[in-house]
Amino acid sequence: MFLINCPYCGQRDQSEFSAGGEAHIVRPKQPTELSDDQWAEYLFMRKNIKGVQFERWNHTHGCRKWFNMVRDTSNDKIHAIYKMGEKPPIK
Amino acid sequence: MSKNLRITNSKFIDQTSRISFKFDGKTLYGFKGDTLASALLANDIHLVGRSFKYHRPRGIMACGPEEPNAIVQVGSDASMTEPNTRATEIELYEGLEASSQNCWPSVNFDIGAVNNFFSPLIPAAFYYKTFMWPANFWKLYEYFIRKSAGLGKSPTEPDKDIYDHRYLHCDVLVVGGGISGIMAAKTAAKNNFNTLLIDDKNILGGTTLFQENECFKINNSYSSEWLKKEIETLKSLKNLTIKIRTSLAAYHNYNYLLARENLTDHLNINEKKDKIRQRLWKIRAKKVIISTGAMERPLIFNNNDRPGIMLSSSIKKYIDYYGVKCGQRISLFTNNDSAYEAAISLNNSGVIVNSVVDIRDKTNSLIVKQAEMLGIKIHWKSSVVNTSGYKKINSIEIMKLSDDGTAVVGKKIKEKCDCLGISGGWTPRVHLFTQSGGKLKFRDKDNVFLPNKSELDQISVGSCNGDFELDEVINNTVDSINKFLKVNNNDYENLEIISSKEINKKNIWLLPSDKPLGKTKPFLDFQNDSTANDIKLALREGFKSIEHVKRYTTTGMATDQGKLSNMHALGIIAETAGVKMGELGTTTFRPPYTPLTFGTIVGRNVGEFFDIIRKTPMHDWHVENKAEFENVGQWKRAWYYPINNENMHEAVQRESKAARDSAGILDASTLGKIDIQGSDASEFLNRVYTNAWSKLEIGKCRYGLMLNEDGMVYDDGVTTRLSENHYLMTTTTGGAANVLSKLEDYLQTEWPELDVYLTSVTDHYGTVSICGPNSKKILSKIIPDLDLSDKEFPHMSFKNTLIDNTKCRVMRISFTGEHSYEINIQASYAKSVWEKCYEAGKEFNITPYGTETMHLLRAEKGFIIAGQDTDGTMTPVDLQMDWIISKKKYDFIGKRSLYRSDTIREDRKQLVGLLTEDPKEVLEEGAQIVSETNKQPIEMLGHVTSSYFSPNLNKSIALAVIKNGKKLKGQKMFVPMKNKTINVTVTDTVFLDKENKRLNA
Amino acid sequence: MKNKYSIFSLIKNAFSYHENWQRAWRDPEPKKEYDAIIIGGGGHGLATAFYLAKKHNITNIAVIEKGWIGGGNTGRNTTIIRSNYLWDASAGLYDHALKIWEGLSQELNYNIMFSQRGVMNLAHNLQDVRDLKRRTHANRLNGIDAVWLNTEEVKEFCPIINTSPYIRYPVLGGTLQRRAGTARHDAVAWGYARGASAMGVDIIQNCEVKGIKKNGDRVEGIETTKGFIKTKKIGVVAAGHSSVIANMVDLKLPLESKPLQALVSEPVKPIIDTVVMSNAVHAYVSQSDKGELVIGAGTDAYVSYTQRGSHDVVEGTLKAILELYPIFSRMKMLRQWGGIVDICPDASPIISKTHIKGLYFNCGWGTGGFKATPGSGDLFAHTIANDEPHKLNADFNINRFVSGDLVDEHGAAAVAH
Amino acid sequence: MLNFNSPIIDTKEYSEIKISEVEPILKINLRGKNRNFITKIGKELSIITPVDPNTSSSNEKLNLLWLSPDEWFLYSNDKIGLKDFYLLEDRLFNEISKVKLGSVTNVSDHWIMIHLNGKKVYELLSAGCPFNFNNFKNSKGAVTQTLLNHIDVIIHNKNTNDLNLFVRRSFSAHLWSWLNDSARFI
Repeated sequence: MFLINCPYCGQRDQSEFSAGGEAHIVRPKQPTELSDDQWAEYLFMRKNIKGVQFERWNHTHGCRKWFNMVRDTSNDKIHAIYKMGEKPPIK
Repeated sequence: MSKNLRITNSKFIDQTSRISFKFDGKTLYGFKGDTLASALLANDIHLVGRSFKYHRPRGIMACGPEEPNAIVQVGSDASMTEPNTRATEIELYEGLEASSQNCWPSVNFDIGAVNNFFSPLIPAAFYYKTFMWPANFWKLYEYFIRKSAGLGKSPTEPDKDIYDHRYLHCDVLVVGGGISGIMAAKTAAKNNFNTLLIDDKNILGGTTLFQENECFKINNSYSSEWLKKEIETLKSLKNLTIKIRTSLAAYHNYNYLLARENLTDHLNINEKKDKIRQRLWKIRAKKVIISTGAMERPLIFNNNDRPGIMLSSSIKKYIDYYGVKCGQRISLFTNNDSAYEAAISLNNSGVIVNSVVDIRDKTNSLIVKQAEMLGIKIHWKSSVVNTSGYKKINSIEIMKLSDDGTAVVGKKIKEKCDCLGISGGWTPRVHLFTQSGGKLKFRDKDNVFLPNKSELDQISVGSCNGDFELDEVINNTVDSINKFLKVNNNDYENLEIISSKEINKKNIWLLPSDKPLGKTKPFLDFQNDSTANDIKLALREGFKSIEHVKRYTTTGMATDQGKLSNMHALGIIAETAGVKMGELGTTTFRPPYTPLTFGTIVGRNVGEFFDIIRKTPMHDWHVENKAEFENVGQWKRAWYYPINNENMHEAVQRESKAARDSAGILDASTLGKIDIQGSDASEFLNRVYTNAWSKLEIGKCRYGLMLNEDGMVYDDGVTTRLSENHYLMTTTTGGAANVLSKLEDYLQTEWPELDVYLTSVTDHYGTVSICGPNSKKILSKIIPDLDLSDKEFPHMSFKNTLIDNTKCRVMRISFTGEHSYEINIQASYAKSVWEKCYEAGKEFNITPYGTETMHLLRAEKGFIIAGQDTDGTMTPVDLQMDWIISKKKYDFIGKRSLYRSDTIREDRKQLVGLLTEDPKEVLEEGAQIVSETNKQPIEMLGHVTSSYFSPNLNKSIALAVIKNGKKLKGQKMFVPMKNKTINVTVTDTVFLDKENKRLNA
Repeated sequence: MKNKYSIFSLIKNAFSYHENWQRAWRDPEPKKEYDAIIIGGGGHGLATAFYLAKKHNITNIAVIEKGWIGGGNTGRNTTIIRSNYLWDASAGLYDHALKIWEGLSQELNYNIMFSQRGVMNLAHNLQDVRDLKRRTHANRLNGIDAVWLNTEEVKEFCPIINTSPYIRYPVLGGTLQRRAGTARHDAVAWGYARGASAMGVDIIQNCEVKGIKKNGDRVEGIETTKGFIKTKKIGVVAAGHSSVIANMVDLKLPLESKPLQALVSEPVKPIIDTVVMSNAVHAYVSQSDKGELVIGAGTDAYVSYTQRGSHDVVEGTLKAILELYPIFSRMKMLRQWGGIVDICPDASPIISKTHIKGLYFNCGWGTGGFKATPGSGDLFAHTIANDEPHKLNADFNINRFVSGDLVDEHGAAAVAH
Repeated sequence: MLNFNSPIIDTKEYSEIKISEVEPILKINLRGKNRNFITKIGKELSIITPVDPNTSSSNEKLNLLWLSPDEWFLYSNDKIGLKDFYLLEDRLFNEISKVKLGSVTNVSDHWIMIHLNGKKVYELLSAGCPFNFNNFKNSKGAVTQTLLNHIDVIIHNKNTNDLNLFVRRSFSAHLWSWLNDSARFI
């Protein structure tokens, strides 16, 4: 069980949160302009990185806010947490 | 018992309180403070079980969680019996019953022992190589294999005991209350850390607690005396919590640890009642100090598994702590100094010590000198090559070792004994450290794996960190703890420590024998019966990695998880394959450290608390009116209301008819309700639903369909425009939570520019739905001043009104096709409104109906239920609901997916109606539909999604999805059942009132 | 095979204290070039190599394994084998596998202990009943031996299940596939390895793939920790690590890798002699030949390659186990572990060519790959050998995520993806 | 008159724990993002809007709890007549929602309030709640939203050993039963 530092509520147990997959996949502003391939890329294709990955989490059972997390998927270490719309603090 | 094996001066056993217990049906006696193992040994019982594969007699070997042999069945009650319990960890209590496992008819005479005779035929993994002929006989072979496998017996009745959970947050957790743990806990607590110290025994102090040897002294007193004083000082520390009988089960990431506290297992039957048996502590510690000590290793030589062969440190504990002599003529066999501690203790207690067989060349450490001074005989540079005695050891054979240690030479000496203590050195308990993700390093000088790198805020101290000698333990613990906690504790400065130092070290993983290896049985894993030969066989067959060898030979996979066998397995592999131990690596230690009862893991989440039960405000009314309930997610919904022994079908037919003929009343409170406010509310709805919302008038309701981004139908419901920027959305019962969180997700992450706020009001409102031709009359009785005319209050509109001064919202919407109203009122008054409607409706024979009738009524009208008629593969077009997709809107969730090459196919599966040729025949939901019955392979075109006998149409109706269904209307199809084929015709989805006249009836 | 296994060979070898057994598979150094390379020495990869050699006569193959063969999900699963899938495509695929399982011990001359003790799937709510009946009907018409059981029949088939109507989610019935069952997972990897090796396949362990070399739009070979190896065909069967390999050639796959946990109890005498799965109450259990209860837990909802999951998942599973089998409360968890499963959005696998010539992927098996092992290997071998899918895996192409023609099997797995 | 029905209405006492349902009080959910919204609610309710996470502010009649950066929860200490309540609700709605400052939603019956007091209440909560109460228990007015026995709850620490717990109505009977079951073993 991770200990997650919600950017609003502070440190909480993982059970209060839910994961939302890879971050920074922006929903296309003009989906109708996209080819089937491009749309599939948005819908389904994921980097699924082993290592440092940027992802979305939601404090479901707390403030219900979404935020971003930088986590190493090879050891589950959380490197950084930042609010939606903010730039990642690390590359 | 005839023999008196109990000495009288033990400080830890209360010899004034005698306890009676039963083992294998025989009544025996022990004392308060005994474990089952110590009490059995005191009764001269060594033989307690049979081994897994060869059914060889096995005796008690250790005194703690690493015990491989003495695992017994506790209790005989069908609900309370417990298999595979280690006798070394069972505290004796009055009335304890235990029995041997894996033997029949008895542990003394076990038929299965014939396996030992066949043992040459059944080496490691033999089963992969045989039982393949004839092919269909495996079932039979397997039956016998299974029967002979397994150890204890599962209970056959539900457990009566109670378990629970507790969360605990602390600054410092110290695991293990031996000397280093006590020093660590004291230091932490004194320096204002909120500290928790846990130990799996019933008393703190570890092995130092009973160390009364001249070679180990602190400030001129026995180390045990010094430690007892330290333990005393713990009591005054405010920041310290101590939990005994609490063993750490698992160490997870982020310093999340699970510990099991045993609360009643040591109590007698009467005292156990109405108490929590075991509690699982879920600990979140800022810092963790592991001080779990070390385990003694056995030695691997021919026939090293006989009852009476025990770890030397255990023999020492039995005599020094429990006051029990494990034998009367004891021999010891060692490669290090620790066996001498046992020898001295035994000697001091008047037990005859035959000799110590030591594989090393002569050494003259303090403790060895002491033993020699006491006149204890030592066979230097020698090895035990064989043992005798079937049910208990009676002699050993000793030979000299060659200079290189690979062979034995010279004359064989036979020595009679009734117990053999063995010591192969020490293994630090690094299990928790590795469970936490820490990496190990290998120390060559004494062949141990030690904690190396960890990502977590934790440290290991004492012998689990490789410090085996008293002065090392104390000095290194002090230094490490000070550094780790960033404190400067000087309590332990200037201690005067005497500690015997081990000078000479030597290790031979597999001791040589005078016989060829194939003729010997040097056991590694005592419980799973794997020998050094098995390891060598695996290597010979190309199983190189430790994980392969482990799995091929099953070494280390028994209930002790290889606590005693893993190191030797690695050693023999390394030696045989010519690899360095450090490079070979270890297998992963997986949680739990010791087996953990399912009940403890589950805690109170059983029975009533297995899962949440959600109830509507009218729930009690439904119960009083004998409703049967359906589980819908976590909700209990009224399913149907049988009267006078009606079955479900009869009740549903009656309810359905009543709803259409006169009036029905339904509890619709479980639907999800989301309050939407904000200046962009209309735009928001445009983006989440497939249809357009901007032009919906205030006071009007509209049905909406929500898709996933993949274009498939996700949820549906009616949304009402309450005012300019204020809507009330309803969702399906099951979808409520997911829809809200999905909408919040879009608002927060994709469309933060929208000024929209969502608030769940699902539980705030109770919803009473009344339908049928008389619903209007009933409502007018309840809210007389509300104008219910079609002009003022048409279908798909809503009114704010009051019932007895309480605000409520009445929607005129319909899921049945009947004229109907939904009254939404704050939940506290909903039951009262329901009762009022029921009273008012009595003159119209108002009939409460449940979900089943609701499903039937909507099916008559061809309305879908998301999740029943859709399965995540249906688009709105597939549902023949093209009308609900706005052509004008540029985008909405899922729109793009509707135009992919597969989703625009015209011959996708589409929702249609089905009528059976025989109107009485009701199709089975889930039945498949075909167009030809004699084609092979048969092509399934679709399946029945909803099916009912309609009392209002007096015929069977069904909804189905069929490939290219839109174009198949009027066509004959077949539903092939197991014993018959049903003829059906494809129809429109609306069976009743196609013109929607009843809505305004 | 030089060293045929049988009771006679055991007796013969007993006389020489089992000192003359030969290696189960060779342990060669990699050659400079192979006709085909399989990345991933799990059950699926080894089976692929085996069938490439046996059925397609391509024997100059290497199986490249980062760790030790069968050490990934092959050795970490709960060994359930069944084919009662909903959609025709899936039923075809899994039943193809099941038919091979039925003769696999003999085909490999290695007892993989395929035990057809039946698999029962329970229904706990009305939608479960509809879904399972739908599956049962589809199975029957697809020639798969699934039958619907009512609650009493469920109880009769497995008496220790709590079928009381008063539990939170009562058992409303279930489906039973009698041909389904379990097999010994390690033996599957070892048996295929032994068989493949005997036909000339090189099994290279402790060799990590570091890169894939391309020339234009086709593959040329792989960079490994044991050097460069040339080849024109690469079959990737890396399960949880599929994306890691795909990322080497900038190929994005519709996969997420998540921890899936399982656990065993201490061994006890036979108490449950079938496999029972429950979707709604979220538990599945069987008993191994050794006597351990083998219990599958769920996946965590986040991507992780740690082979460790949250304790909550284990707790949730055991809670469900005790709801259905309250007699197991005093049984003890002996060991828990995790694997990394690669999950597709439609809960169906990919056995497919890619847009890169000579590069093939077999992945996305999620929580249910073990049961498909022989079929998956056979069909993947066909796809690699012919550069064309077999008709049984044609629907499991990567392109389905573009067209939208998914094979949605969410209902079929006892674990909610 | 319509009858008022609560799912619980009960008080139970255990050693150093007292659990009781408190009804019926006013509960309003307030959401808004900008400064004007924050000043407006402060003005309308004569209360300081708490902007620090996990805090609350109270006056004689009302408590305003921070739930998230754009969400607050208002509840009254005492029972309040429907008429007075409607007046307040309408006023807030008109002053905030109508003028597009944010949202005002009546959630009086969405939440059930359970009052817990006694020395062992935090121990009781720790039987099913992963939240760390070590600092929380001594901080007056602290607020947390978390899980208790897998159920979403809002906990308002009115004072040490004296707190109000809010649970959604449909879950309340179940949580009540769990609280009582657990309290037996504290």
